[in-house]
Amino acid sequence: MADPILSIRGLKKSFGALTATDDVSLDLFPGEIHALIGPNGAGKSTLIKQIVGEIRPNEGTIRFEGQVIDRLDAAARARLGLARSFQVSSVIPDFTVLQNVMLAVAGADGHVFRFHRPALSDRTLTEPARFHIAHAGLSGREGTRASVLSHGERRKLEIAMALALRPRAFLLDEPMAGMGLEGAKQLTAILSDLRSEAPILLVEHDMDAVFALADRISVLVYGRIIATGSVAEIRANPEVRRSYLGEEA
Amino acid sequence: DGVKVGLITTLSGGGAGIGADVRDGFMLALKNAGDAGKQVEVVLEDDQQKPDVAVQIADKMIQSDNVDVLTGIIWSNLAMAVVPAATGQGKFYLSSNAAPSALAGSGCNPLYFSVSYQNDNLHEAAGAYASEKGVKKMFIMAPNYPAGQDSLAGFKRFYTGEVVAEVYTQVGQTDFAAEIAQIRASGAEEVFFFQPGGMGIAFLKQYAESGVDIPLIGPGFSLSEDILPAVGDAAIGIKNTSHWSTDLDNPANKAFVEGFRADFGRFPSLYAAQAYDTANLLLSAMAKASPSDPEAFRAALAAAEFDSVRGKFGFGPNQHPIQDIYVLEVEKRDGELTNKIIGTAMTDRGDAYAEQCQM
Amino acid sequence: MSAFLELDGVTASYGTVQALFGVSLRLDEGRVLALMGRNGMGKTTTIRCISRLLPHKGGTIRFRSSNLAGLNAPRVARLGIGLVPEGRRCFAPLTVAENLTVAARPGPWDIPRVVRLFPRLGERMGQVSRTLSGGEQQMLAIGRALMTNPKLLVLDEATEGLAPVVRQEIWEGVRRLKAEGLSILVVDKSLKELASVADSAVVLERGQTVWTGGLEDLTPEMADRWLGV
Amino acid sequence: MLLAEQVLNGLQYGMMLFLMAAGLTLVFGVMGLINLAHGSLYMIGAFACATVAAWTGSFWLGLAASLAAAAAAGALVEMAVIRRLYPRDHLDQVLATFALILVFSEGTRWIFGDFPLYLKLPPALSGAVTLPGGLQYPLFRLVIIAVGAAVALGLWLLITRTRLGIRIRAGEADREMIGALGVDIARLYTIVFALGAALAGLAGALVGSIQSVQVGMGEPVLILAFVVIVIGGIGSIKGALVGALLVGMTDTLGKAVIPGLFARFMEASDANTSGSAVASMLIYILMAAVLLVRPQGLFGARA
Amino acid sequence: MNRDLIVNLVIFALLVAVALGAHVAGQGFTVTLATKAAILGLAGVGLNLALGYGGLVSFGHAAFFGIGGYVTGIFASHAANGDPILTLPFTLMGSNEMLGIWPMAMLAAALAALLIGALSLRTSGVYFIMVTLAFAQMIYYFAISWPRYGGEDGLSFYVRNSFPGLNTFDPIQYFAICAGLLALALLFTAVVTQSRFGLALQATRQNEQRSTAVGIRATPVRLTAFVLSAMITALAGALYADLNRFVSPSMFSWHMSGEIMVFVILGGVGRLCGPVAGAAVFILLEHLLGPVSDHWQALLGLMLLAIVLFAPGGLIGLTLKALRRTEHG
Ligand SMILES: Nc1ncnc2c1ncn2[C@@H]1O[C@H](COP(=O)(O)OP(=O)(O)OP(=O)(O)O)[C@@H](O)[C@H]1O
Ligand SMILES: Nc1ncnc2c1ncn2[C@@H]1O[C@H](COP(=O)(O)OP(=O)(O)OP(=O)(O)O)[C@@H](O)[C@H]1O
Ligand SMILES: [Mg+2]
Ligand SMILES: [Mg+2]
Repeated sequence: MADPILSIRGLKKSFGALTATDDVSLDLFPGEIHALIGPNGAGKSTLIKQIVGEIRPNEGTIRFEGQVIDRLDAAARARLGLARSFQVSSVIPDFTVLQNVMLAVAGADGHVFRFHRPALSDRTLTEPARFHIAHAGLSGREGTRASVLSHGERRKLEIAMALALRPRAFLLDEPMAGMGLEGAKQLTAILSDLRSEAPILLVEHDMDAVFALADRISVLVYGRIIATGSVAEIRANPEVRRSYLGEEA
Repeated sequence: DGVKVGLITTLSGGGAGIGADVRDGFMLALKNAGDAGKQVEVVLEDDQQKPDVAVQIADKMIQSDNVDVLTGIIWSNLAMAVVPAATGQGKFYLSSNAAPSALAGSGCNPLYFSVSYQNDNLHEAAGAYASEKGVKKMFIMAPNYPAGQDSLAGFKRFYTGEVVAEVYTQVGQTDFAAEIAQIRASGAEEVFFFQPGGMGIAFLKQYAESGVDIPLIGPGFSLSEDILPAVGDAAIGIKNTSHWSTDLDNPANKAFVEGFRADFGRFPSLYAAQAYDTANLLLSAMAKASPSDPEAFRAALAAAEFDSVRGKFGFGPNQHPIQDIYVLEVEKRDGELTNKIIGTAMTDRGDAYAEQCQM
Repeated sequence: MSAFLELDGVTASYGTVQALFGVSLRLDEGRVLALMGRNGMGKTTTIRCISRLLPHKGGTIRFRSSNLAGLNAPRVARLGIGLVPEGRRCFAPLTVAENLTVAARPGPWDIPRVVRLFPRLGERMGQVSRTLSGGEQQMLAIGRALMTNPKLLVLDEATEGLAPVVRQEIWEGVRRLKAEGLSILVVDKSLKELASVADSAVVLERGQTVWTGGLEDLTPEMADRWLGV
Repeated sequence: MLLAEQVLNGLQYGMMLFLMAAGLTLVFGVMGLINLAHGSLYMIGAFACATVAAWTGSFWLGLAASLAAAAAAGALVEMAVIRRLYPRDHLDQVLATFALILVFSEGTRWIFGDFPLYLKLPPALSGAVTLPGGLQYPLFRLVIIAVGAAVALGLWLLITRTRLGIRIRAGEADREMIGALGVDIARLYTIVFALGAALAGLAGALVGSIQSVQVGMGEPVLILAFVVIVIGGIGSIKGALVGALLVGMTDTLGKAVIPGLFARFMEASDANTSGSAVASMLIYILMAAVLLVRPQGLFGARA
Repeated sequence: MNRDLIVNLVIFALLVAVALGAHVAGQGFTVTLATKAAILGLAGVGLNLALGYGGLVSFGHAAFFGIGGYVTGIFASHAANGDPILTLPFTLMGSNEMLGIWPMAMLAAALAALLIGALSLRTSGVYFIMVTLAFAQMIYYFAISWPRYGGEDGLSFYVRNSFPGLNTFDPIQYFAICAGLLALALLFTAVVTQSRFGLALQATRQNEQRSTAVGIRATPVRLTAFVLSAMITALAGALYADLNRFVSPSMFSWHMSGEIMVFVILGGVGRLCGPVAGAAVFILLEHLLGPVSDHWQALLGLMLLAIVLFAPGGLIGLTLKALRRTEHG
């Protein structure tokens, strides 16, 4: 197998008495969708926050494309190509959809300290932005302010921004939530194509999507990975069925 | 023909009481002068106690209202802004209160007269009085800004005993527990304090509550009639130094104090007295010359031939007063608090900066 | 019999942008009604009108035979509407226990009962809700609405972000609540689960009611046209 | 002995600051409203107390009047102005309450005239008492310590232990949502705002009786109150109390000690002026230092 | 042309028209008032860059206003008496050339802003408001008690500094200088806020977490905006010093910071010409109400109150709304 793009070893994070991430090790290989599932409060979002540098782990090491990134801050990690989406939509409310995605393009190319040229007539920003908006299924909404989007539309904008970062790896925290049936179907298709561009670490409670997309699944319970395996293996795992899947296995 | 006067003083905010005294004193003099007073047209503006506002008003009065003479500023820092602007544009400035040292010494100007007292005077007099009285150990205290620094310097200029502690408080400070504790522990025989306005009210009330019984002495405007009612009986008996008092025995002063009480229902403060004198000085000069002839007008002002409420009054070479400075004591008269004269601290006092003035 | 909750030709706008163009629906006491439609079609807006977070422009809204037009949000809530809003909206700086008690009104639902429904909340009672996991916040939002002991429970995507087992428990709970006589208005994307609890459904398309009926009558073509399945 | 007295003074000054900040802790700390007119409410309390005390000869009636007048002014302000601004940017509150300062200051001068008013402590509270250890200490300063402590305890109970407190905090976090759950937050806000105003008025009456009662007296109070609350951490009563004591101690001991320290390595009169210049900057240095180390204040929740 | 641009141009044109009209009518003082509005508006334009676009509610901009003023005052007074300002590490002489003083004023403010900003930006929200206030207050108390340049009494320098080819003492010519700089600052702000940097700055204001997640570090962006903002405000301070031929610590006071902020909010936060409209209206009200009553400040307060209550988005917001309404019929 190729070298992992993202490699986590022995990650540990406690909040007071609660150990939210307990000695987690995990790899993300090129071309794969690696789903991370587990009960509510298992520590999935906390793990993602540590990978992107929003919170600091107590112990452990994260490598990204062979480089140890433990000391980099969140913005630097994003510029290396770690893109994330938020569990609760996080967009720039007073920007239009287009400006939101332009911001992501600008952030990705790293040239923020340009004071002169009007951003809206900068085609190196607008063209990629329009492309990603269309890709995420938001065509026609470019000029709408993000604050007036419906919940589901905002989720799509979130995806468009992640795409615009042209990342080396995606970390998606419940992208399907709030999407609606149609949206979920579209997004499943988008993600499926995306894995050839960059591998995806997918946190999701929508099992239809997980089973349709995942190449491998890891199951996190109380901060520990209790199983990793193919879709079939995980579906068959009695422990996972009991603690997480219930009837949906 | 008449003279147009720009009266810039503080008519809003915490300092408005003093401004009201300045305005009322000035207007009373014009009223008492009858027809002569009608020759004076007054343009009145509120400086909000802000130097930038004051200087802009001065510009306006000079450029748009075409005033001949400016007056009325209470605070030194505003005077420092306005006086150079006024004299620089060829207008007379008659100070009815503030007279900072910078304008008495090298910064003196032919068009600028102080009709009040040089800022240091009352403090100097307090020092002289304390020395004369044989006070050997003094605790002295003032806010930490130029007027405060000048005040302690002025006190020390004539004080021959030992200063056991020299304390600078914060401008605008309202709680004096820490200073009162230092006073109690200092072993001083008396305390000299300079705390203008609200700071003074707060200090005096807290001092009275503290149980410390070391006598206080202050400059007159820390115990002037505009704040005495707010301090209350706690002020009775406190000594202070001033070039004027409500009970100064001369006809001009009697007329003034009675007229003021009749018109406004309160005792005048020294600010009112100075404004009253300023107006009378102006009227005396108008009788001899017109501001359109600056040389003559200046000479007429310098002669100071008017009936001052202070009795004798004259200008020194830097156009600052030469006058007697008295020791006063706060008392209750007709149920109201005011000051009475108990002695003279200095006679014919000029100021320490006159030599530096080259005109 | 007059309906428990009835909307008739309701229109509403956000500023100058109209979002509802005529929503009608009817929910009888003790029943469950599913409100469906694609993203941005006006489901949440309809719910905001019912709970008076957005005053409607035209049409009428009646709840337990009161016309809601002149009432403010707190009044309507006290008439017995318990809202689980889209996006949870827990009070971030308050603890779990405080979130639960803040708007509690007397009735069968109390903290022990909520904890029996969501044991996870019991473990996190003293934690400020800002730091709860997404699913825990969702549980809290539901618990908070139940603590008001409503007569009508309004669930706007209340199972979003919940683990499958918990989601199943919620549906189980909904069935139990229905059995206890509570009326429920529910927005959710899981057709299967809705079919098992909802007595009827309303489909919105561009801010308008386009279909009303039993879920079993929703043909695959209709579902494809209006819901994109 | 002097040091002990200065420490007591620091404590006392801290309590006085807490008292002055107490109303603002409620309005700004808990409700999240930027109320620049806090100092005006303080001034209204002092003026009401002075006036009624002068009419009736009773300080205690004056005190009651100060509470009533400030609470009424607070309720009026909330209903007429603040209420319309909740959905808006915080900055609109800045402008509106700045305008209120002008209205209240000039309005007060209009009604009460240009001169400071007379307000004195009642005989029961005035004079000095001898503390164990032989220290003579003004009685009212002890009273302020006691009242400050009582207010602190009361506020803390109100905020953390009553449903009213929880609701107010919930309203601050999401006003629309608390309404949708059936809580009439508008009325609660009026009540709490009036309560905050009443506390400001109480402070004005008590503190005003040993300071000067004049127009503009509220301005330094405003800044100090904000400093105290921010050092302690917004929203925390405990924080405000600790912040107030810290500021009180720093200010008092700074004034007492720093000029002496400076005198060791510079000329006496320079040391006095520059020492006291530094002493007057001290609380701001303290605030900056605290916030640089703990950006959310001593007891504030992380933003 | 879009509506915002028209409104901005109209506001600026009005200011110039008032000054010219007053000049023709021989109303020197009205020209001075317009100059004051232009200068305080410029200070507000500076603050607006940080506050309106960057969400950095600085309650300490008086620090920069005052630094600009004091640099002017110090240069001018040293030019008058011929002493050098500094001899170490290099000799710096006084000057009364505006063109030489302005860069110095802006440089001094930039350095101060770099330091204050770097420290203050560790905090956010109300904490940021208070830390910036704290730094300004430190400078204020220092200025009051530092005798070298007059302490609380301030520093007079008698004659306005000079500008090549103009008589700066002539009100209308001085107005031209101030209005010209204001126009430049407005242009600068317009360009910067439309640029990539402006996009990033506004994004960090609205959602820092999101900006970070797309790789934009908030602190350097904010610090840059803060420094630029301070430089513009310092330039205004320099002009204000020359307007009055006088500087004093009141330029550093929190009232000054508050007033600049009030101009910005009154005009409309984050609106290009908002601060200019705010300052102009404030000064106009002050001037018109003064003669009406002794208690004009109460009237001023009521007028401001009416504006906040009935004009969300400030004066510019109100104007735009009115225009939109007339357009829609
Ligand atoms: N700052 C914090 N302080 C205390 N506890 C925290 C904090 N942040 C997270 N937790 C707790 O850590 C646990 C893990 O939270 P996390 O958000 O990672 O869960 P999750 O697996 O993403 O769950 P979900 O699927 O519900 O989103 C939860 O129990 C949460 O309450
Ligand atoms: N605050 C708002 N201001 C302006 N328009 C809004 C606002 N909120 C929603 N809208 C618009 O109203 C329409 C209906 O939105 P609503 O939130 O009701 O949709 P929804 O059916 O709940 O969608 P979703 O499934 O995505 O939650 C959308 O077009 C949306 O853009
Ligand atoms: Mg999560
Ligand atoms: Mg919705």
